Amino acid sequence: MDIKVNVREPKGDTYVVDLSGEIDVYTSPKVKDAIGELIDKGHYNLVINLENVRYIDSTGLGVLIGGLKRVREHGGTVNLVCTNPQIKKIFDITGLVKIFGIYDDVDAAMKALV
Amino acid sequence: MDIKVNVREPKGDTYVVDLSGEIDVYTSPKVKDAIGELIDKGHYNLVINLENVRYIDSTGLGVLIGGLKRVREHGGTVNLVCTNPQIKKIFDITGLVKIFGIYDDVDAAMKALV
Amino acid sequence: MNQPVTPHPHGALGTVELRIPCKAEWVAVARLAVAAVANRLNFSIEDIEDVKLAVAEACTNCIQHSEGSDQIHITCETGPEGLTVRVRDFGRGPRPQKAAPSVSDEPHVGGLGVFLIRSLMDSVDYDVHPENGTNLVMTKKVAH
Amino acid sequence: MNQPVTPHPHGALGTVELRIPCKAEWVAVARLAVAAVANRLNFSIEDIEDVKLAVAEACTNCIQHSEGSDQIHITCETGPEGLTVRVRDFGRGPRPQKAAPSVSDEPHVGGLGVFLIRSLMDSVDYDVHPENGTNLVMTKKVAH
Ligand SMILES: Nc1ncnc2c1ncn2[C@@H]1O[C@H](COP(=O)(O)OP(=O)(O)O)[C@@H](O)[C@H]1O
Ligand SMILES: Nc1ncnc2c1ncn2[C@@H]1O[C@H](COP(=O)(O)OP(=O)(O)O)[C@@H](O)[C@H]1O
Repeated sequence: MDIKVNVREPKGDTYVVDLSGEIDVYTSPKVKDAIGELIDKGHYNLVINLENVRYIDSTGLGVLIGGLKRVREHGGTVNLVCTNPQIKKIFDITGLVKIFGIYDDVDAAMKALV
Repeated sequence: MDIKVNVREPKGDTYVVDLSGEIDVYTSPKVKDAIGELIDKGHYNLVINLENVRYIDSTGLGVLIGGLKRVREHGGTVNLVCTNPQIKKIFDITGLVKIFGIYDDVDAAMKALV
Repeated sequence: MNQPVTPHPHGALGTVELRIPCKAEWVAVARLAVAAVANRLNFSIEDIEDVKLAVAEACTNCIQHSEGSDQIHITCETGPEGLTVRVRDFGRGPRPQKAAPSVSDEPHVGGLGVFLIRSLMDSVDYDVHPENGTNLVMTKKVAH
Repeated sequence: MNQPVTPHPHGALGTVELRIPCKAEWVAVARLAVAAVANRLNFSIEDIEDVKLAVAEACTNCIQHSEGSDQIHITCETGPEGLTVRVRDFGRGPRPQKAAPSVSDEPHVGGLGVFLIRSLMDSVDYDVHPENGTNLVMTKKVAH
Protein backbone atom coordinates (compact mmCIF):
# COMPACT_ATOMS: atom_id res chain seq x y z
CA MET A 1 0.00 0.00 0.00
CA ASP A 2 2.93 2.27 -0.64
CA ILE A 3 4.58 3.85 -3.61
CA LYS A 4 8.10 3.42 -4.92
CA VAL A 5 9.67 6.09 -7.11
CA ASN A 6 12.71 5.42 -9.25
CA VAL A 7 14.27 7.95 -11.60
CA ARG A 8 16.35 6.30 -14.35
CA GLU A 9 19.59 7.59 -15.84
CA PRO A 10 18.48 9.95 -18.63
CA LYS A 11 18.57 9.06 -22.34
CA GLY A 12 19.28 12.27 -24.25
CA ASP A 13 17.31 14.85 -22.31
CA THR A 14 14.45 12.48 -21.43
CA TYR A 15 13.97 11.22 -17.91
CA VAL A 16 11.93 8.11 -17.10
CA VAL A 17 10.24 7.99 -13.72
CA ASP A 18 9.18 4.46 -12.73
CA LEU A 19 6.39 4.34 -10.19
CA SER A 20 5.22 1.18 -8.50
CA GLY A 21 2.50 0.65 -5.94
CA GLU A 22 -0.53 2.77 -5.14
CA ILE A 23 -0.84 6.52 -5.67
CA ASP A 24 -3.31 8.07 -3.27
CA VAL A 25 -3.70 11.06 -0.96
CA TYR A 26 -1.03 9.58 1.32
CA THR A 27 1.60 8.65 -1.24
CA SER A 28 1.12 11.25 -3.99
CA PRO A 29 3.25 13.92 -2.25
CA LYS A 30 6.23 11.59 -2.77
CA VAL A 31 5.48 11.43 -6.49
CA LYS A 32 4.95 15.17 -6.64
CA ASP A 33 8.32 15.80 -5.00
CA ALA A 34 10.18 13.49 -7.38
CA ILE A 35 8.63 15.07 -10.48
CA GLY A 36 9.01 18.57 -9.08
CA GLU A 37 12.69 17.97 -8.41
CA LEU A 38 13.32 16.95 -12.03
CA ILE A 39 11.47 20.00 -13.36
CA ASP A 40 13.31 22.30 -10.94
CA LYS A 41 16.55 20.99 -12.42
CA GLY A 42 15.37 21.95 -15.90
CA HIS A 43 14.24 18.56 -17.23
CA TYR A 44 11.08 19.17 -19.24
CA ASN A 45 10.69 15.92 -21.18
CA LEU A 46 9.42 13.19 -18.92
CA VAL A 47 8.10 9.67 -19.27
CA ILE A 48 6.13 8.59 -16.24
CA ASN A 49 5.86 4.85 -16.12
CA LEU A 50 2.66 3.65 -14.44
CA GLU A 51 3.06 0.03 -15.58
CA ASN A 52 3.50 -1.17 -11.99
CA VAL A 53 0.94 1.17 -10.49
CA ARG A 54 -2.08 -0.79 -9.28
CA TYR A 55 -4.14 2.16 -8.17
CA ILE A 56 -4.36 5.91 -8.72
CA ASP A 57 -6.85 8.40 -7.31
CA SER A 58 -7.63 12.04 -8.07
CA THR A 59 -4.70 13.33 -6.02
CA GLY A 60 -2.38 11.21 -8.17
CA LEU A 61 -4.04 12.50 -11.33
CA GLY A 62 -3.63 16.01 -9.94
CA VAL A 63 0.11 15.46 -9.55
CA LEU A 64 0.41 14.28 -13.15
CA ILE A 65 -1.65 17.21 -14.43
CA GLY A 66 0.41 19.65 -12.36
CA GLY A 67 3.63 18.22 -13.78
CA LEU A 68 2.34 18.46 -17.34
CA LYS A 69 1.32 22.10 -16.84
CA ARG A 70 4.76 23.00 -15.53
CA VAL A 71 6.78 21.31 -18.31
CA ARG A 72 4.50 22.71 -21.00
CA GLU A 73 5.43 26.22 -19.89
CA HIS A 74 8.93 25.29 -21.02
CA GLY A 75 7.89 23.59 -24.25
CA GLY A 76 8.27 20.14 -22.75
CA THR A 77 5.81 17.32 -22.31
CA VAL A 78 4.92 14.34 -20.14
CA ASN A 79 4.14 10.97 -21.69
CA LEU A 80 2.62 8.19 -19.65
CA VAL A 81 3.06 4.42 -19.82
CA CYS A 82 -0.08 2.64 -18.70
CA THR A 83 -1.48 -0.82 -19.38
CA ASN A 84 -3.73 -1.46 -16.38
CA PRO A 85 -7.32 -1.43 -17.68
CA GLN A 86 -8.81 0.08 -14.52
CA ILE A 87 -6.33 2.97 -14.59
CA LYS A 88 -6.85 3.48 -18.32
CA LYS A 89 -10.56 3.67 -17.59
CA ILE A 90 -9.94 6.49 -15.10
CA PHE A 91 -8.00 8.45 -17.74
CA ASP A 92 -10.89 7.84 -20.12
CA ILE A 93 -13.66 8.90 -17.75
CA THR A 94 -11.86 12.08 -16.76
CA GLY A 95 -10.98 13.01 -20.33
CA LEU A 96 -7.28 13.00 -19.46
CA VAL A 97 -6.61 10.70 -22.43
CA LYS A 98 -6.97 13.86 -24.48
CA ILE A 99 -4.24 15.80 -22.73
CA PHE A 100 -1.70 13.06 -22.03
CA GLY A 101 0.08 10.83 -24.51
CA ILE A 102 -0.53 7.34 -23.12
CA TYR A 103 1.61 4.43 -24.35
CA ASP A 104 1.88 0.70 -23.79
CA ASP A 105 5.60 0.63 -23.02
CA VAL A 106 8.48 2.91 -22.12
CA ASP A 107 10.12 2.63 -25.56
CA ALA A 108 7.02 3.86 -27.36
CA ALA A 109 6.57 6.69 -24.84
CA MET A 110 10.24 7.75 -25.30
CA LYS A 111 10.08 7.63 -29.08
CA ALA A 112 6.94 9.76 -29.10
CA LEU A 113 8.77 12.47 -27.19
CA VAL A 114 11.43 13.02 -29.85
CA MET B 1 -11.66 -14.66 -0.55
CA ASP B 2 -13.28 -17.90 -1.55
CA ILE B 3 -12.25 -21.50 -1.97
CA LYS B 4 -12.28 -23.68 -5.05
CA VAL B 5 -12.36 -27.44 -4.73
CA ASN B 6 -11.41 -29.73 -7.58
CA VAL B 7 -11.30 -33.52 -7.32
CA ARG B 8 -9.07 -35.08 -9.99
CA GLU B 9 -9.65 -38.35 -11.82
CA PRO B 10 -8.10 -41.02 -9.55
CA LYS B 11 -4.74 -42.70 -10.18
CA GLY B 12 -5.00 -46.24 -8.85
CA ASP B 13 -7.06 -45.82 -5.71
CA THR B 14 -5.60 -42.40 -4.83
CA TYR B 15 -7.66 -39.26 -5.17
CA VAL B 16 -6.10 -35.80 -5.41
CA VAL B 17 -8.15 -32.87 -4.08
CA ASP B 18 -6.89 -29.52 -5.36
CA LEU B 19 -7.85 -26.58 -3.18
CA SER B 20 -7.29 -22.97 -4.12
CA GLY B 21 -8.12 -19.82 -2.24
CA GLU B 22 -8.66 -19.26 1.45
CA ILE B 23 -9.89 -21.84 3.95
CA ASP B 24 -11.65 -20.24 6.88
CA VAL B 25 -14.79 -20.60 9.00
CA TYR B 26 -16.88 -19.58 5.99
CA THR B 27 -15.32 -21.74 3.31
CA SER B 28 -14.19 -24.83 5.23
CA PRO B 29 -17.64 -26.55 5.13
CA LYS B 30 -17.18 -26.77 1.36
CA VAL B 31 -13.85 -28.52 1.84
CA LYS B 32 -15.31 -30.78 4.51
CA ASP B 33 -18.15 -31.81 2.19
CA ALA B 34 -15.81 -32.63 -0.70
CA ILE B 35 -13.52 -34.75 1.45
CA GLY B 36 -16.44 -36.37 3.25
CA GLU B 37 -18.02 -37.36 -0.03
CA LEU B 38 -14.85 -39.14 -1.18
CA ILE B 39 -14.56 -41.01 2.12
CA ASP B 40 -18.26 -41.95 2.04
CA LYS B 41 -17.61 -43.54 -1.34
CA GLY B 42 -14.85 -45.69 0.15
CA HIS B 43 -11.77 -43.73 -0.99
CA TYR B 44 -9.31 -43.79 1.87
CA ASN B 45 -6.07 -42.67 0.23
CA LEU B 46 -6.14 -38.95 -0.37
CA VAL B 47 -3.71 -36.27 -1.42
CA ILE B 48 -4.93 -32.81 -0.47
CA ASN B 49 -3.14 -30.20 -2.49
CA LEU B 50 -2.76 -26.91 -0.64
CA GLU B 51 -0.28 -25.43 -3.15
CA ASN B 52 -2.75 -22.74 -4.18
CA VAL B 53 -4.14 -22.11 -0.73
CA ARG B 54 -3.07 -18.71 0.52
CA TYR B 55 -4.61 -18.94 3.96
CA ILE B 56 -5.86 -21.59 6.38
CA ASP B 57 -7.27 -21.19 9.87
CA SER B 58 -8.12 -23.61 12.69
CA THR B 59 -11.43 -24.61 11.12
CA GLY B 60 -9.54 -25.63 7.97
CA LEU B 61 -7.02 -27.56 10.05
CA GLY B 62 -9.96 -29.19 11.83
CA VAL B 63 -11.37 -30.39 8.52
CA LEU B 64 -8.02 -31.93 7.53
CA ILE B 65 -7.64 -33.60 10.93
CA GLY B 66 -11.20 -34.91 10.75
CA GLY B 67 -10.53 -36.38 7.31
CA LEU B 68 -7.33 -38.04 8.47
CA LYS B 69 -9.08 -39.61 11.46
CA ARG B 70 -11.81 -41.05 9.26
CA VAL B 71 -9.50 -42.59 6.61
CA ARG B 72 -7.18 -44.02 9.28
CA GLU B 73 -10.08 -46.06 10.63
CA HIS B 74 -9.99 -47.80 7.24
CA GLY B 75 -6.22 -48.14 7.04
CA GLY B 76 -5.92 -45.17 4.68
CA THR B 77 -4.07 -41.91 4.97
CA VAL B 78 -4.08 -38.27 3.91
CA ASN B 79 -0.94 -36.66 2.52
CA LEU B 80 -0.71 -32.91 2.07
CA VAL B 81 1.05 -30.80 -0.54
CA CYS B 82 2.14 -27.48 0.91
CA THR B 83 4.84 -24.99 -0.05
CA ASN B 84 3.53 -21.71 1.40
CA PRO B 85 5.87 -20.80 4.28
CA GLN B 86 3.16 -19.17 6.41
CA ILE B 87 0.95 -22.25 6.15
CA LYS B 88 3.90 -24.57 6.84
CA LYS B 89 4.56 -22.49 9.93
CA ILE B 90 1.00 -23.12 11.15
CA PHE B 91 1.48 -26.88 10.74
CA ASP B 92 4.74 -26.55 12.68
CA ILE B 93 3.34 -24.48 15.55
CA THR B 94 0.38 -26.80 16.01
CA GLY B 95 2.47 -29.97 15.87
CA LEU B 96 0.44 -31.20 12.89
CA VAL B 97 3.68 -31.79 10.95
CA LYS B 98 3.96 -34.89 13.13
CA ILE B 99 0.63 -36.40 12.09
CA PHE B 100 0.46 -35.43 8.41
CA GLY B 101 2.87 -36.31 5.65
CA ILE B 102 3.61 -32.93 4.05
CA TYR B 103 5.20 -32.81 0.58
CA ASP B 104 6.44 -30.19 -1.87
CA ASP B 105 4.48 -31.46 -4.87
CA VAL B 106 1.64 -33.77 -5.78
CA ASP B 107 3.94 -36.45 -7.28
CA ALA B 108 5.93 -36.82 -4.10
CA ALA B 109 2.73 -36.92 -2.02
CA MET B 110 1.27 -39.62 -4.31
CA LYS B 111 4.44 -41.74 -4.27
CA ALA B 112 4.58 -41.61 -0.49
CA LEU B 113 1.07 -43.11 -0.33
CA VAL B 114 2.00 -46.32 -2.13
CA MET C 1 -16.44 -30.76 -9.83
CA ASN C 2 -15.28 -27.18 -9.60
CA GLN C 3 -17.29 -25.71 -6.76
CA PRO C 4 -16.94 -22.03 -5.93
CA VAL C 5 -18.67 -21.01 -2.71
CA THR C 6 -21.93 -19.17 -3.44
CA PRO C 7 -24.28 -20.07 -0.64
CA HIS C 8 -26.45 -16.95 -0.86
CA PRO C 9 -27.97 -16.20 -4.27
CA HIS C 10 -27.33 -12.48 -3.73
CA GLY C 11 -24.17 -12.77 -1.67
CA ALA C 12 -23.84 -12.01 2.03
CA LEU C 13 -26.27 -9.47 3.50
CA GLY C 14 -25.33 -7.29 6.44
CA THR C 15 -23.86 -4.05 7.72
CA VAL C 16 -20.19 -3.34 8.31
CA GLU C 17 -19.03 -0.18 10.06
CA LEU C 18 -15.55 1.26 9.94
CA ARG C 19 -14.09 4.29 11.73
CA ILE C 20 -10.71 5.65 10.76
CA PRO C 21 -8.80 8.77 11.77
CA CYS C 22 -9.42 11.60 9.31
CA LYS C 23 -5.85 11.38 8.02
CA ALA C 24 -4.28 10.49 4.69
CA GLU C 25 -2.46 7.37 5.88
CA TRP C 26 -5.73 5.60 6.78
CA VAL C 27 -7.52 5.90 3.44
CA ALA C 28 -5.87 2.69 2.24
CA VAL C 29 -7.50 0.83 5.14
CA ALA C 30 -10.94 2.13 4.14
CA ARG C 31 -10.33 1.21 0.53
CA LEU C 32 -9.29 -2.36 1.31
CA ALA C 33 -12.01 -2.93 3.89
CA VAL C 34 -14.74 -1.74 1.54
CA ALA C 35 -13.28 -3.85 -1.27
CA ALA C 36 -13.46 -6.86 1.05
CA VAL C 37 -17.12 -6.07 1.79
CA ALA C 38 -17.90 -5.62 -1.92
CA ASN C 39 -16.25 -8.95 -2.55
CA ARG C 40 -18.99 -10.62 -0.49
CA LEU C 41 -21.47 -9.64 -3.22
CA ASN C 42 -21.38 -10.89 -6.78
CA PHE C 43 -19.54 -7.82 -8.10
CA SER C 44 -17.09 -8.01 -10.96
CA ILE C 45 -13.49 -7.03 -10.28
CA GLU C 46 -14.09 -3.82 -12.22
CA ASP C 47 -17.08 -2.93 -10.04
CA ILE C 48 -15.06 -3.56 -6.91
CA GLU C 49 -12.31 -1.27 -8.20
CA ASP C 50 -14.95 1.40 -8.89
CA VAL C 51 -16.25 1.20 -5.33
CA LYS C 52 -12.72 1.30 -3.94
CA LEU C 53 -11.90 4.47 -5.80
CA ALA C 54 -15.23 6.16 -4.98
CA VAL C 55 -14.76 5.47 -1.25
CA ALA C 56 -11.17 6.66 -1.39
CA GLU C 57 -12.22 9.90 -3.11
CA ALA C 58 -14.89 10.45 -0.47
CA CYS C 59 -12.38 9.93 2.34
CA THR C 60 -9.83 12.15 0.62
CA ASN C 61 -12.41 14.94 0.53
CA CYS C 62 -13.12 14.50 4.25
CA ILE C 63 -9.38 14.84 4.89
CA GLN C 64 -8.82 17.78 2.58
CA HIS C 65 -11.99 19.79 3.09
CA SER C 66 -13.80 18.91 6.31
CA GLU C 67 -11.71 21.22 8.51
CA GLY C 68 -11.55 19.75 11.95
CA SER C 69 -13.10 16.30 11.70
CA ASP C 70 -11.23 13.76 13.83
CA GLN C 71 -12.75 10.66 12.33
CA ILE C 72 -14.36 9.36 9.19
CA HIS C 73 -17.22 6.91 9.64
CA ILE C 74 -17.82 4.51 6.79
CA THR C 75 -20.88 2.26 6.79
CA CYS C 76 -21.37 -0.47 4.21
CA GLU C 77 -24.70 -2.13 3.75
CA THR C 78 -24.98 -5.10 1.44
CA GLY C 79 -28.40 -5.97 0.09
CA PRO C 80 -29.88 -7.96 -2.78
CA GLU C 81 -29.66 -4.84 -4.98
CA GLY C 82 -26.02 -4.09 -4.28
CA LEU C 83 -23.84 -2.10 -1.92
CA THR C 84 -24.64 1.18 -0.16
CA VAL C 85 -21.70 3.03 1.37
CA ARG C 86 -22.06 6.04 3.67
CA VAL C 87 -19.01 8.20 4.27
CA ARG C 88 -19.46 10.74 7.04
CA ASP C 89 -17.16 13.32 8.54
CA PHE C 90 -17.74 15.72 11.42
CA GLY C 91 -16.14 18.84 10.00
CA ARG C 92 -17.64 22.12 8.85
CA GLY C 93 -19.07 20.95 5.53
CA PRO C 94 -18.27 22.43 2.13
CA ARG C 95 -17.69 26.20 1.98
CA PRO C 96 -20.65 27.65 0.02
CA GLN C 97 -18.54 29.12 -2.78
CA LYS C 98 -16.99 25.79 -3.57
CA ALA C 99 -19.81 23.31 -3.55
CA ALA C 100 -19.73 20.15 -5.66
CA PRO C 101 -18.56 21.26 -9.09
CA SER C 102 -20.47 21.08 -12.34
CA VAL C 103 -19.79 18.24 -14.71
CA SER C 104 -19.78 20.18 -17.97
CA ASP C 105 -16.23 21.16 -18.92
CA GLU C 106 -13.73 18.61 -20.16
CA PRO C 107 -11.07 17.63 -19.32
CA HIS C 108 -11.95 17.77 -15.62
CA VAL C 109 -8.93 19.46 -14.11
CA GLY C 110 -9.77 20.18 -10.48
CA GLY C 111 -12.92 18.86 -8.88
CA LEU C 112 -11.98 15.38 -10.10
CA GLY C 113 -12.92 13.71 -6.81
CA VAL C 114 -16.66 14.33 -6.82
CA PHE C 115 -16.74 13.89 -10.58
CA LEU C 116 -15.19 10.42 -10.24
CA ILE C 117 -17.57 9.45 -7.43
CA ARG C 118 -20.55 10.43 -9.60
CA SER C 119 -19.12 8.59 -12.60
CA LEU C 120 -18.29 5.36 -10.81
CA MET C 121 -21.33 4.89 -8.58
CA ASP C 122 -24.97 4.36 -9.55
CA SER C 123 -26.41 6.87 -7.12
CA VAL C 124 -24.74 9.58 -5.07
CA ASP C 125 -26.35 11.80 -2.42
CA TYR C 126 -24.65 14.51 -0.42
CA ASP C 127 -26.30 15.50 2.82
CA VAL C 128 -24.52 18.48 4.34
CA HIS C 129 -24.83 19.48 8.00
CA PRO C 130 -23.41 23.01 7.84
CA GLU C 131 -21.43 22.88 11.08
CA ASN C 132 -21.53 19.13 11.63
CA GLY C 133 -19.99 17.50 8.66
CA THR C 134 -20.80 15.94 5.35
CA ASN C 135 -22.71 12.73 4.84
CA LEU C 136 -22.27 11.05 1.48
CA VAL C 137 -24.48 8.09 0.57
CA MET C 138 -23.62 6.20 -2.57
CA THR C 139 -24.73 2.91 -4.04
CA LYS C 140 -23.39 0.46 -6.56
CA LYS C 141 -25.86 -1.97 -8.07
CA VAL C 142 -24.88 -5.55 -8.59
CA ALA C 143 -25.67 -7.02 -12.02
CA HIS C 144 -28.10 -9.95 -11.84
CA MET D 1 16.78 7.18 -5.90
CA ASN D 2 14.51 4.41 -4.64
CA GLN D 3 12.28 6.12 -2.13
CA PRO D 4 9.73 4.07 -0.20
CA VAL D 5 7.29 6.16 1.82
CA THR D 6 8.18 6.08 5.52
CA PRO D 7 7.20 9.47 6.88
CA HIS D 8 6.67 8.37 10.49
CA PRO D 9 9.61 6.59 12.10
CA HIS D 10 7.21 4.16 13.81
CA GLY D 11 4.53 4.08 11.14
CA ALA D 12 1.08 5.67 11.37
CA LEU D 13 -0.42 6.07 14.85
CA GLY D 14 -4.15 5.97 15.42
CA THR D 15 -7.25 3.94 16.18
CA VAL D 16 -9.39 2.08 13.68
CA GLU D 17 -12.73 0.53 14.65
CA LEU D 18 -14.58 -2.12 12.73
CA ARG D 19 -17.97 -3.70 13.38
CA ILE D 20 -19.06 -6.77 11.48
CA PRO D 21 -22.06 -9.09 11.80
CA CYS D 22 -21.20 -12.09 13.99
CA LYS D 23 -21.35 -14.43 10.99
CA ALA D 24 -18.82 -16.58 9.17
CA GLU D 25 -18.97 -14.72 5.86
CA TRP D 26 -17.65 -11.48 7.42
CA VAL D 27 -14.48 -12.82 9.01
CA ALA D 28 -12.59 -12.25 5.75
CA VAL D 29 -13.44 -8.54 5.98
CA ALA D 30 -12.01 -8.33 9.51
CA ARG D 31 -8.90 -10.19 8.43
CA LEU D 32 -8.21 -7.91 5.47
CA ALA D 33 -9.01 -4.70 7.32
CA VAL D 34 -6.71 -5.58 10.21
CA ALA D 35 -3.98 -6.60 7.75
CA ALA D 36 -4.34 -3.17 6.12
CA VAL D 37 -3.97 -1.51 9.52
CA ALA D 38 -0.94 -3.64 10.38
CA ASN D 39 0.57 -2.66 7.06
CA ARG D 40 0.68 0.96 8.29
CA LEU D 41 3.32 -0.13 10.83
CA ASN D 42 6.74 -1.50 9.99
CA PHE D 43 5.66 -5.12 10.33
CA SER D 44 7.16 -7.90 8.23
CA ILE D 45 4.84 -9.82 5.93
CA GLU D 46 5.09 -12.77 8.32
CA ASP D 47 4.01 -10.62 11.27
CA ILE D 48 1.05 -9.31 9.29
CA GLU D 49 0.00 -12.87 8.47
CA ASP D 50 0.25 -13.74 12.17
CA VAL D 51 -2.04 -10.85 13.11
CA LYS D 52 -4.50 -11.77 10.36
CA LEU D 53 -4.79 -15.33 11.59
CA ALA D 54 -5.05 -14.36 15.26
CA VAL D 55 -7.88 -11.90 14.51
CA ALA D 56 -9.65 -14.45 12.35
CA GLU D 57 -9.42 -17.07 15.10
CA ALA D 58 -10.83 -14.59 17.60
CA CYS D 59 -13.75 -13.76 15.29
CA THR D 60 -14.34 -17.44 14.58
CA ASN D 61 -14.66 -18.07 18.31
CA CYS D 62 -17.17 -15.23 18.64
CA ILE D 63 -19.20 -16.83 15.87
CA GLN D 64 -18.94 -20.40 17.15
CA HIS D 65 -19.17 -19.88 20.90
CA SER D 66 -20.68 -16.53 21.85
CA GLU D 67 -24.31 -17.70 21.57
CA GLY D 68 -26.42 -14.78 20.57
CA SER D 69 -24.02 -11.96 19.77
CA ASP D 70 -25.19 -9.92 16.77
CA GLN D 71 -21.96 -8.09 16.12
CA ILE D 72 -18.25 -8.36 16.60
CA HIS D 73 -16.40 -5.15 17.45
CA ILE D 74 -12.77 -5.01 16.46
CA THR D 75 -10.59 -2.12 17.57
CA CYS D 76 -7.05 -1.66 16.31
CA GLU D 77 -4.66 0.72 17.98
CA THR D 78 -1.31 1.39 16.40
CA GLY D 79 1.43 2.76 18.61
CA PRO D 80 5.21 3.05 18.58
CA GLU D 81 5.42 -0.38 20.23
CA GLY D 82 3.17 -2.17 17.79
CA LEU D 83 -0.46 -3.08 17.25
CA THR D 84 -3.13 -3.77 19.85
CA VAL D 85 -6.31 -5.46 18.64
CA ARG D 86 -9.45 -5.86 20.74
CA VAL D 87 -12.05 -8.35 19.59
CA ARG D 88 -15.32 -8.12 21.51
CA ASP D 89 -18.58 -9.98 21.22
CA PHE D 90 -21.82 -9.54 23.14
CA GLY D 91 -22.76 -13.16 23.68
CA ARG D 92 -22.85 -15.26 26.83
CA GLY D 93 -19.12 -15.81 27.24
CA PRO D 94 -17.36 -19.19 27.49
CA ARG D 95 -19.24 -21.97 29.28
CA PRO D 96 -17.29 -22.72 32.51
CA GLN D 97 -16.51 -26.35 31.65
CA LYS D 98 -14.87 -25.38 28.40
CA ALA D 99 -12.70 -22.39 29.19
CA ALA D 100 -9.53 -21.66 27.20
CA PRO D 101 -7.78 -25.01 26.87
CA SER D 102 -4.39 -25.94 28.27
CA VAL D 103 -1.40 -25.87 25.98
CA SER D 104 0.24 -29.10 27.14
CA ASP D 105 -0.78 -31.98 24.85
CA GLU D 106 0.54 -32.24 21.30
CA PRO D 107 -0.60 -32.34 18.57
CA HIS D 108 -3.28 -29.80 19.42
CA VAL D 109 -6.40 -31.39 18.07
CA GLY D 110 -9.31 -29.26 19.26
CA GLY D 111 -8.75 -25.97 21.01
CA LEU D 112 -6.49 -24.90 18.16
CA GLY D 113 -7.99 -21.41 17.91
CA VAL D 114 -6.94 -20.04 21.30
CA PHE D 115 -3.68 -21.95 21.06
CA LEU D 116 -2.86 -20.25 17.75
CA ILE D 117 -3.79 -16.82 19.10
CA ARG D 118 -1.45 -17.31 22.05
CA SER D 119 1.32 -18.61 19.79
CA LEU D 120 1.12 -15.86 17.19
CA MET D 121 0.66 -12.77 19.36
CA ASP D 122 3.02 -11.27 21.94
CA SER D 123 0.39 -10.77 24.62
CA VAL D 124 -3.15 -12.08 24.93
CA ASP D 125 -5.74 -11.19 27.56
CA TYR D 126 -9.26 -12.55 27.84
CA ASP D 127 -11.73 -10.46 29.78
CA VAL D 128 -15.01 -12.34 30.15
CA HIS D 129 -18.29 -10.65 31.04
CA PRO D 130 -20.38 -13.70 32.00
CA GLU D 131 -23.61 -12.60 30.38
CA ASN D 132 -22.22 -9.82 28.22
CA GLY D 133 -19.64 -11.30 25.97
CA THR D 134 -15.94 -11.86 25.66
CA ASN D 135 -13.33 -9.17 25.27
CA LEU D 136 -10.00 -10.30 23.90
CA VAL D 137 -7.06 -7.89 23.88
CA MET D 138 -3.96 -8.95 22.04
CA THR D 139 -0.81 -7.17 20.94
CA LYS D 140 1.88 -7.74 18.39
CA LYS D 141 5.15 -5.89 18.91
CA VAL D 142 6.91 -4.35 15.96
CA ALA D 143 10.63 -5.09 15.72
CA HIS D 144 12.79 -1.95 15.92
N1 LIG E 1 -16.36 15.93 3.03
C1 LIG E 1 -16.33 17.20 2.54
N2 LIG E 1 -16.26 18.26 3.40
C2 LIG E 1 -16.24 19.52 2.93
N3 LIG E 1 -16.30 19.82 1.62
C3 LIG E 1 -16.36 18.83 0.71
C4 LIG E 1 -16.40 17.47 1.12
N4 LIG E 1 -16.48 16.70 0.01
C5 LIG E 1 -16.50 17.54 -1.05
N5 LIG E 1 -16.43 18.84 -0.64
C6 LIG E 1 -16.44 20.03 -1.50
O1 LIG E 1 -16.59 19.63 -2.85
C7 LIG E 1 -15.55 20.20 -3.65
C8 LIG E 1 -15.19 19.31 -4.82
O2 LIG E 1 -14.43 18.20 -4.41
P1 LIG E 1 -13.57 17.39 -5.46
O3 LIG E 1 -14.42 17.11 -6.63
O4 LIG E 1 -13.00 16.20 -4.76
O5 LIG E 1 -12.42 18.37 -5.93
P2 LIG E 1 -11.26 19.04 -5.09
O6 LIG E 1 -11.07 18.21 -3.86
O7 LIG E 1 -10.09 19.00 -6.02
O8 LIG E 1 -11.75 20.42 -4.79
C9 LIG E 1 -14.42 20.45 -2.70
O9 LIG E 1 -13.57 21.47 -3.13
C10 LIG E 1 -15.15 20.82 -1.41
O10 LIG E 1 -15.48 22.19 -1.38
N1 LIG F 1 -15.72 -15.36 22.07
C1 LIG F 1 -15.94 -16.47 22.81
N2 LIG F 1 -17.16 -16.69 23.38
C2 LIG F 1 -17.39 -17.78 24.11
N3 LIG F 1 -16.47 -18.75 24.35
C3 LIG F 1 -15.24 -18.61 23.79
C4 LIG F 1 -14.91 -17.46 23.01
N4 LIG F 1 -13.63 -17.59 22.62
C5 LIG F 1 -13.17 -18.76 23.12
N5 LIG F 1 -14.13 -19.38 23.85
C6 LIG F 1 -14.01 -20.67 24.58
O1 LIG F 1 -12.69 -21.15 24.44
C7 LIG F 1 -12.69 -22.49 23.93
C8 LIG F 1 -11.45 -22.76 23.09
O2 LIG F 1 -11.57 -22.18 21.82
P1 LIG F 1 -10.62 -22.68 20.64
O3 LIG F 1 -9.24 -22.79 21.15
O4 LIG F 1 -10.82 -21.79 19.50
O5 LIG F 1 -11.12 -24.13 20.30
P2 LIG F 1 -12.54 -24.63 19.79
O6 LIG F 1 -13.19 -23.46 19.17
O7 LIG F 1 -12.20 -25.70 18.83
O8 LIG F 1 -13.25 -25.10 21.01
C9 LIG F 1 -13.98 -22.62 23.17
O9 LIG F 1 -14.42 -23.95 23.09
C10 LIG F 1 -14.92 -21.74 24.00
O10 LIG F 1 -15.47 -22.45 25.07
